[in-house]
Amino acid sequence: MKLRIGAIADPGTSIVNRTGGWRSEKPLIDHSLCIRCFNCILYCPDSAVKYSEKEGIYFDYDFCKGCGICANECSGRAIYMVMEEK
Amino acid sequence: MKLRIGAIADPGTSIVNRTGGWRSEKPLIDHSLCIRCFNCILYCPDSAVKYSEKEGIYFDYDFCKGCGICANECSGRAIYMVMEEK
Amino acid sequence: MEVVEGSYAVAHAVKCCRPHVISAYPITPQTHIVENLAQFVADGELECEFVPVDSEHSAMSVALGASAVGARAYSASTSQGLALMWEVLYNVSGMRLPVVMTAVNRALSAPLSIWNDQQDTVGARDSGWIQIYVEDIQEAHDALIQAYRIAESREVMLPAMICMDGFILTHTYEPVVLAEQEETDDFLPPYDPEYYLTVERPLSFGCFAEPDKFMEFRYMQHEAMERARFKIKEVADEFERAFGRYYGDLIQGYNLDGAQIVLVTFGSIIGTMKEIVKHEKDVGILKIRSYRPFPVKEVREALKDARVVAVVEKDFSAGFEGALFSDVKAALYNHVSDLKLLGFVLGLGGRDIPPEDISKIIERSRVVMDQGLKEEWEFIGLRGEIL
Amino acid sequence: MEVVEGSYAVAHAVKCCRPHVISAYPITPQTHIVENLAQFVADGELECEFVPVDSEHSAMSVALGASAVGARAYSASTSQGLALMWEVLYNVSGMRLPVVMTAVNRALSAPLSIWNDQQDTVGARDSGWIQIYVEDIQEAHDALIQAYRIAESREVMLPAMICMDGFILTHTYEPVVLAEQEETDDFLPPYDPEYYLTVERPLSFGCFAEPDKFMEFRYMQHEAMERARFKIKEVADEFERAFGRYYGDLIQGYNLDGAQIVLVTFGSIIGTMKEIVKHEKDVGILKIRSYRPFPVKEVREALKDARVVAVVEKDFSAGFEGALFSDVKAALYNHVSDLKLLGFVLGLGGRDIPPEDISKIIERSRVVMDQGLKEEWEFIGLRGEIL
Amino acid sequence: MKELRIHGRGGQGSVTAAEILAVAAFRDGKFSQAFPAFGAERRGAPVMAFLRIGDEPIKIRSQVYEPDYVMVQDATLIGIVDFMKGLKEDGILIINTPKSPDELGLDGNFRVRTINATVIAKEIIGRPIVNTTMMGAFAAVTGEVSLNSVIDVVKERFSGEVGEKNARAIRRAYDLMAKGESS
Amino acid sequence: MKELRIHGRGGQGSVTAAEILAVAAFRDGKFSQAFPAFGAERRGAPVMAFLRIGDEPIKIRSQVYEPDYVMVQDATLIGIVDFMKGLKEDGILIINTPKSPDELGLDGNFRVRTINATVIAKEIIGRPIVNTTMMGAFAAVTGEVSLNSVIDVVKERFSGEVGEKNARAIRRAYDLMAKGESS
Amino acid sequence: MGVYRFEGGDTVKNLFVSGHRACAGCGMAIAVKLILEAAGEDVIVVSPTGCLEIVSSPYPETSWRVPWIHSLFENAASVASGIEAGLKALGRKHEAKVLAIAGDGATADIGMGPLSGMFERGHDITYICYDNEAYMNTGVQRSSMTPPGASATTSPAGKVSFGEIHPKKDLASIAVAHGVGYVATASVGYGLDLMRKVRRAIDHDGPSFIHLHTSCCTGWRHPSSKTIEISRLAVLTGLWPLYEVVDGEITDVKRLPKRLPVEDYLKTQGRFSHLFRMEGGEEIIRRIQAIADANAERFGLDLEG
Amino acid sequence: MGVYRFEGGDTVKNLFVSGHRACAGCGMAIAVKLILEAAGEDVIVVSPTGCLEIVSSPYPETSWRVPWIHSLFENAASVASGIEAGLKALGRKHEAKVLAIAGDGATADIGMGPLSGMFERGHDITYICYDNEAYMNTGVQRSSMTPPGASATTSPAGKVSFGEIHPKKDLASIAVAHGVGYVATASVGYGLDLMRKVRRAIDHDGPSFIHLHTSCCTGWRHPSSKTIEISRLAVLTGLWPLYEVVDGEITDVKRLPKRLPVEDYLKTQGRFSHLFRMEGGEEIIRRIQAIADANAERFGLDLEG
Ligand SMILES: Cc1ncc(C[n+]2csc(CCOP(=O)(O)OP(=O)(O)O)c2C)c(N)n1
Ligand SMILES: Cc1ncc(C[n+]2csc(CCOP(=O)(O)OP(=O)(O)O)c2C)c(N)n1
Ligand code: SF4
Ligand code: SF4
Ligand code: SF4
Ligand code: SF4
Ligand code: SF4
Ligand code: SF4
Ligand SMILES: [Mg+2]
Ligand SMILES: [Mg+2]
Repeated sequence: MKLRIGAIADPGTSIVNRTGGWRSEKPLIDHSLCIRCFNCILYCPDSAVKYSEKEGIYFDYDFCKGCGICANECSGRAIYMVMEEK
Repeated sequence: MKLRIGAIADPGTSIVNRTGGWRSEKPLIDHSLCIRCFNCILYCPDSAVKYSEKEGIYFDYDFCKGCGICANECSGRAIYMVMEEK
Repeated sequence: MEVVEGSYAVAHAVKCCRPHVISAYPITPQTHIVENLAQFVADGELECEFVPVDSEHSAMSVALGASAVGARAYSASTSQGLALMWEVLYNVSGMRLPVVMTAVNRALSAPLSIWNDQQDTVGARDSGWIQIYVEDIQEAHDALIQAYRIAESREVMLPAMICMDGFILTHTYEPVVLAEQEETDDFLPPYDPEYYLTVERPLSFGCFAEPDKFMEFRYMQHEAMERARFKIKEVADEFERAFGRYYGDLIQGYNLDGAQIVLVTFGSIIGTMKEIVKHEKDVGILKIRSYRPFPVKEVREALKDARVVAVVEKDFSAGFEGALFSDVKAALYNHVSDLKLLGFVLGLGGRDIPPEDISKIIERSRVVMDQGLKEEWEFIGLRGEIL
Repeated sequence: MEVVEGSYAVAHAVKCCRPHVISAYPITPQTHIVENLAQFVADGELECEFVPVDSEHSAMSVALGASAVGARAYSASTSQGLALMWEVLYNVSGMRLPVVMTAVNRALSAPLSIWNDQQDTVGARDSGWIQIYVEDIQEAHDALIQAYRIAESREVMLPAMICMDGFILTHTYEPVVLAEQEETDDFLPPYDPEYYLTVERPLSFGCFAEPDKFMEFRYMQHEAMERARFKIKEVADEFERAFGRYYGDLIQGYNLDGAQIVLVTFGSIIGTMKEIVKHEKDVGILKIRSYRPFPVKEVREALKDARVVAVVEKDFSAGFEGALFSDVKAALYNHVSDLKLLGFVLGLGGRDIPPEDISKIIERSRVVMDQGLKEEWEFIGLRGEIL
Repeated sequence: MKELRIHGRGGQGSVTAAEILAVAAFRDGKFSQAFPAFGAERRGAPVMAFLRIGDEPIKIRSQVYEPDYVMVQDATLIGIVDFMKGLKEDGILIINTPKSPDELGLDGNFRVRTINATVIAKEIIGRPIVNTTMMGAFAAVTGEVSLNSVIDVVKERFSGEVGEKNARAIRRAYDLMAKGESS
Repeated sequence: MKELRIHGRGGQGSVTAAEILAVAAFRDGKFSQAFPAFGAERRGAPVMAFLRIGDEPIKIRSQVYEPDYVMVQDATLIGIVDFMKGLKEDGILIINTPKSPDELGLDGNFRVRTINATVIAKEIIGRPIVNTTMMGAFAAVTGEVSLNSVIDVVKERFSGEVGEKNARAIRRAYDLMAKGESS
Repeated sequence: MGVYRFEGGDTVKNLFVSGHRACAGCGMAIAVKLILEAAGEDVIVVSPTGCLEIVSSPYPETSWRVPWIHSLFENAASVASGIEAGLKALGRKHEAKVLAIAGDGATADIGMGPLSGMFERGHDITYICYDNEAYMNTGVQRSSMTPPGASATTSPAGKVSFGEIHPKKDLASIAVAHGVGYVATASVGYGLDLMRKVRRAIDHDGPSFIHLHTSCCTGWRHPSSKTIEISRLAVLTGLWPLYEVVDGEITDVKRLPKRLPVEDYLKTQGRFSHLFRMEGGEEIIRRIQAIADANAERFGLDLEG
Repeated sequence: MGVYRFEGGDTVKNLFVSGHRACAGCGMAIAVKLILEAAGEDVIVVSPTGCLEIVSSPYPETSWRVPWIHSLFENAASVASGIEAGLKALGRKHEAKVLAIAGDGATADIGMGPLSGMFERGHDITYICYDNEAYMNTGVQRSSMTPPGASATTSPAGKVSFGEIHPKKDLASIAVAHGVGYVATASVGYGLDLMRKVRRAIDHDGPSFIHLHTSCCTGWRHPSSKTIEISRLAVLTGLWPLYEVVDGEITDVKRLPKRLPVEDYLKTQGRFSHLFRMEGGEEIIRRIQAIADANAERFGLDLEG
């Protein structure tokens, strides 16, 4: 890396910073309980909750810091937190 | 004069500055018209209008700058301005 | 040539540079510059965004924002205003934004003084801004146009301040050649930055630097300053070709050939000095035109044949000595050691500098030449009776 | 002795000085000092007005107002905060108000860095404040108490900043002797100003000075700085008598006897240097304790027998060189010319300074001693690979 | 090089006077420099302005200490301001006053010329703004600037009728003083 | 002089750990110095703290590059942080993990000791705050501080029951490690 | 409301990308994500020094996918003014709306002067203050937004102190007093409402201002999972009324069917825990309740009552 | 009202002495004289840089007979805060009330941040802004208090400009929004009213604020004799409503039997003369009339109608 004058950075580059490593708890989902309210997506501070028609709600563990908000805000109580194993 | 640290000055010392010299017009009073409303005293910017029981309203020409406010605000139209002669 | 006020000449030069955004806060004796610019705008002679801000801190911040979005930005200030925008000064240079400002020179409070000295900009010598000190109104006008060329060049990308003695130059009327719009356009291309804020390329400006990188960013600034040395020279030469006027590059010598005594200084005092020096055949003047970057090699070269050097300035670093005095000595140390250096501080807070003061300095220098050094520096023009 | 954090030690010293008004604005890495003080107040351990201001500009202005009314005032800041209060710094010194502050050293933005270097306070060297740079936490604690004695003495009446490397000293825990309240009371009398704002004697503070007087006010500041030289020494001696600790007066030498190479510097780097220098018999250290007033004579005297002097600092004036480097050369010019001066800039923006960097500097100095000077100054610890 | 000091009051256009004279002198082929005594004076307070005229570019930047000419725009300054200070031997003092030089009784090795500029200004311009009138007097008394240049510059500065009136006042003053009259 | 580097996460009390060990060592009659890796890290992000202990006053101010000891407070850092960096030959690595040193499979000329501090802390203190527990382990493994000093300092810091609980956790860890067990 | 619906996948613009360094559970991070989601790509964002800047821009990493600039702590409003003026002068005004996103300290304390100036000059800028009620970046020092009774590191609870004593500065009213045409309060706990308000502010011509309440789990001392829940409690207790002020008129107040007692909010957070522990704490709590009651009165929060 | 009666002689305290260097006819000088007359001797006054400071304190002369301090242009509120804190800490709080007297530029522009902070911290300070609607000391540059349509040197009338375009900042409302307990507007044209308000402000505990309209004959360009008359016209046209706000409630509005058209005010002053000269000027005058009408509406100025 060569520095660029003025400390000017290219967009969206923090994506290299895998904050998933910060996690000590980990969200899991019971798809059967999900009512697709999307609160989890709305309120995840790390944009780590994803959705696809096929898979439904899932987590991007590369970035999920394990805050537990998705679980707390889940309308269907579909998300729950477990201890991170390493 | 020796300077004092911090440019600290003794109170009220601007009294040495005879701003009467600035004047190009000069207030005069016709005592007979004065109704003692004291507007002149109230509104003189230079505190140059004085009053005593004996003399009634008079001017301190050491400081009067000749603005004409006293004349303009005089309820009795007792004050009038004349050209300064020098 | 026309007889105009210094401030008008500067405003005119600014207008010819077609700034997009002007943002300045009034302060004596910078006001006339800004008022003239406001009138140009009100009369439709200058199309630009004139942003009437709430403070100098905001003035420089507005210039910063404008420059970051790719606009050519201008500001002007002095003294208290410069001090109030201090933090932004460092920020602009660190962000490598080529803002140009006229820094009118005035004393710093307390006690309050609206009059000229150079404590304000000299105190900003570490701020990462290029500093050009001008000698007369024509140079204030011309240096402004040069400044944009220097600052905006891709090798440099540093802000620049043109330092101009307050009142003495801003409020004086004298004959000046005012630039034509076309010749300015020919000389000064539009600002064309490599990086600027745009949705087309959504860069992030002003990121922070952890300890593993900060020093290198500073080093890049240092390198840019080094390149600015060449750029200043180059632009001075090109300006001469285009406009036929020249004030030196980083320095300018006057009567240096064979001079045994050299007066080193900057700013408008040079005018009065020249009047004196022309009658003295062994006395020369070394004008420091670019104070930052400091003309280290040029100073060494110019002074190497002198015997006594008198550094004359309108500032001093309390608890030490005049800043220019220090810098000149610092530049010479290790290199030129067989001359005597003397410092003189004068003209603080608007103390007028009559020709006799210059004569006195020359006299003192002669004494030192003959009898060696006693006091290394002194105040000139002090009124002992009120002390 | 107790193991405490540097910030705590400073806060403790402040408490012992019984300030009437504390006004500071949080900024890393000064925060812990202020937080500790706030806790003292919240716990009833310190009775004073703790004014939680809206900015550093206001912090110093509140201190100014408090000092003018006759109160002992304390503040603390760093970097951006110091830059934001710039105008007030000059104002406080010009008004001759003996405010004392801890100036934590941190780099200046841009790019933003919360980490240590000394660009901030070095950049304030012209501001008319006494500047004492400390080497370790004990000295940060002790110098604070000394500072009030110096600043408030009627011969001086100048504000003082104790400059202390951010994080390196503020956030480190090490054994410190914390002052007792009584011994501090014995050492430091209550503030007893000759002039202060009171209806008993309705003086006007901060009048403005026309050109026939301004220069003399500045000269008086200069004289006060000259007197401060003696006061700093005197207070250092008295402090030693009272507390048994001593850090030098304006300077302090280490291993100077017979040293051929002398490292000149200030601040916490001296700790690491000492570890290295103790293994090198011809290398000494000259610590600049008082940077303003600058110990001109002391530096000349201390360096006169050296052969190579390496000035080591965490700042530089963009477009020139390190400020301390300039100042040391300036002090020596005209006086001591048979030694070689070398400059080294390092530790900017928190770049750690491992012992090897010091060794490298000594090495370079040896080369110069043997082979003469090539580059006059350089950056140490640059990461070339990212440039 | 010749130096002029103008005494007036804040708001009376002393700086403008110096400026216009500088422009006019430059038109005449001379070099010139004009500047105020930099101050913080308010309207009504005594102020000064300076002018230098010479055949070569003017480099000096100090104030004027020993003027060749002194011009006093406002007679009420007499006794308040030391307007004779430093005036050269053989220098000329031009004062706006109804009095004659003799009546003023000023002592010194300089010449004194008086002109009742206030009356002229009131009469011709309609307002007691004397700075232009005094320029006419200066031109006549000193010969340092030509009448035509002064009038040209003033007309450029004040367009239309205002300019015309000022020009007339200037000419009147010029004529009076050229004739040697102290009006 | 001995040097320790502590790896943890923001909010886990790594700096406090270094500090308390410094205080404890000083109580034992040694000189000490503790400091964080100065940073802007948020809660949860990897952080470091440093400790120096010696028989003479400690002057050096640089970071620790070649620690004698490394302590890892949070096993989730494994694989994320290069915690073995610079560790001296014969140095000791103390890791909070349920695994045994062998299971970790770390390569190098240093010793590895593991302790399941999280379990101890949860059990005794009631919360998974492991910094005090790890101090006990450090005391036992390195002998650089005495158990009593550590416990004394912790009790002064956390008064009442909290202090007691922490003291118990420290002792438990000390005992386990002193016995050479990797719990 | 309901204009926005998060569905992940392609419909999420994701302009504030993952990898930022905010604490786990940071309310500000959620808010910023939602702000950009509502604002879209055609904005230029200015942020002052503060948690947001520090967590999002350690060179060479940035979490921003819109053009973004940080200059100093106190001058976001002025830098934004300069950008807006620059865009105008360059004929690029259509390109982007200028958006400032700044902390409470940067806005209500050190940046108050520049903000007032920006309002006064009438720049076309949307300024959003995310109010986490202290200087979080530097370690939870009090700001003029720290609520009474909260313990912060420079207004700590202690033997003779219940923590902060000054009331929160009423930023929205100050903006209204400046004649700002669109002013709103918002809460990260009401994400869709926030997004709607952001959109309205951006669509407004001239200065607009949103005062946005965002919990900071680190500074407020609550579990990271509770950020949204606690932010909502501020609204539900009446301590953080949600409303808009359009051209000086209060509109669209969020009414509460049943206002909760302030204890429900206070007891969730460590920064208030001393109120439940110290003698005299109840009195402080009563005063806090009075603030909520006054809000209810002023804004007509209570649906019935 | 009528509490004060000037009778010269011994009854006049004369705390702002003659010999100050204000222009002949300066409204500010009148105001300051009256302020001190009402305040009495037990005050410590803080003034920022501006006409007041410059005309009253060329060393070694000062026109102040009360303790007075000037520091900088922007920090009067902070310096006053320091003084107040110092008095408290020294146990000298009873000695004097702290009084700041500051220009419009010093207050509403460059000093806005410190003022807001002073309000927020609740210092016991009376802050009086004398508003002459421009930066007079430096030569009549616009401030955020310069009214629309006025020509100032940095917002001059010109071929394509009618002068200032931004509305005046509503300082009193901003103070009220800060929760300041006593807020009033005043005019130098109503001297006794001014003095009464000063007294009330000083007697008020905690921050109080007076926004005081004072003509500047030099900057407004009118004969020096007209200062009071023209200041009154501002009130009588509804452009400068006089009122008090106590604890947030507007009280004591000065009502107008017959509101005058704004032209009556505008035409007296050179700064507005272009409006009567330039094409399109009537439109600007209409807009100024609308401001007066809005004031009348908002404050109920019209006695009948
Ligand atoms: C002039 C200046 N003073 C102080 C600081 C230190 N500082 C940086 S961010 C910050 C607090 C930010 O608080 P806020 O604006 O509320 O944002 P938050 O961190 O809470 O998100 C402080 C005090 C600074 N960077 N610059
Ligand atoms: C930081 C700073 N910026 C600018 C100035 C210049 N300045 C001094 S007074 C003044 C205007 C004062 O205006 P106001 O506060 O309205 O008072 P007035 O002069 O109108 O009475 C200005 C711009 C200064 N002294 N300091
Ligand atoms: S635990 Fe937190 S970070 Fe992880 S997915 Fe849920 S909300 Fe996002
Ligand atoms: S919050 Fe729960 S119910 Fe709603 S979409 Fe997410 S997982 Fe499903
Ligand atoms: S003319 Fe003006 S200064 Fe003179 S007395 Fe009347 S009001 Fe006062
Ligand atoms: S204003 Fe006129 S009537 Fe009133 S007291 Fe004065 S002179 Fe008499
Ligand atoms: S300290 Fe608070 S605001 Fe800052 S990143 Fe952490 S949770 Fe967010
Ligand atoms: S310029 Fe205006 S405010 Fe200043 S002294 Fe003159 S009249 Fe008064
Ligand atoms: Mg905050
Ligand atoms: Mg004003």
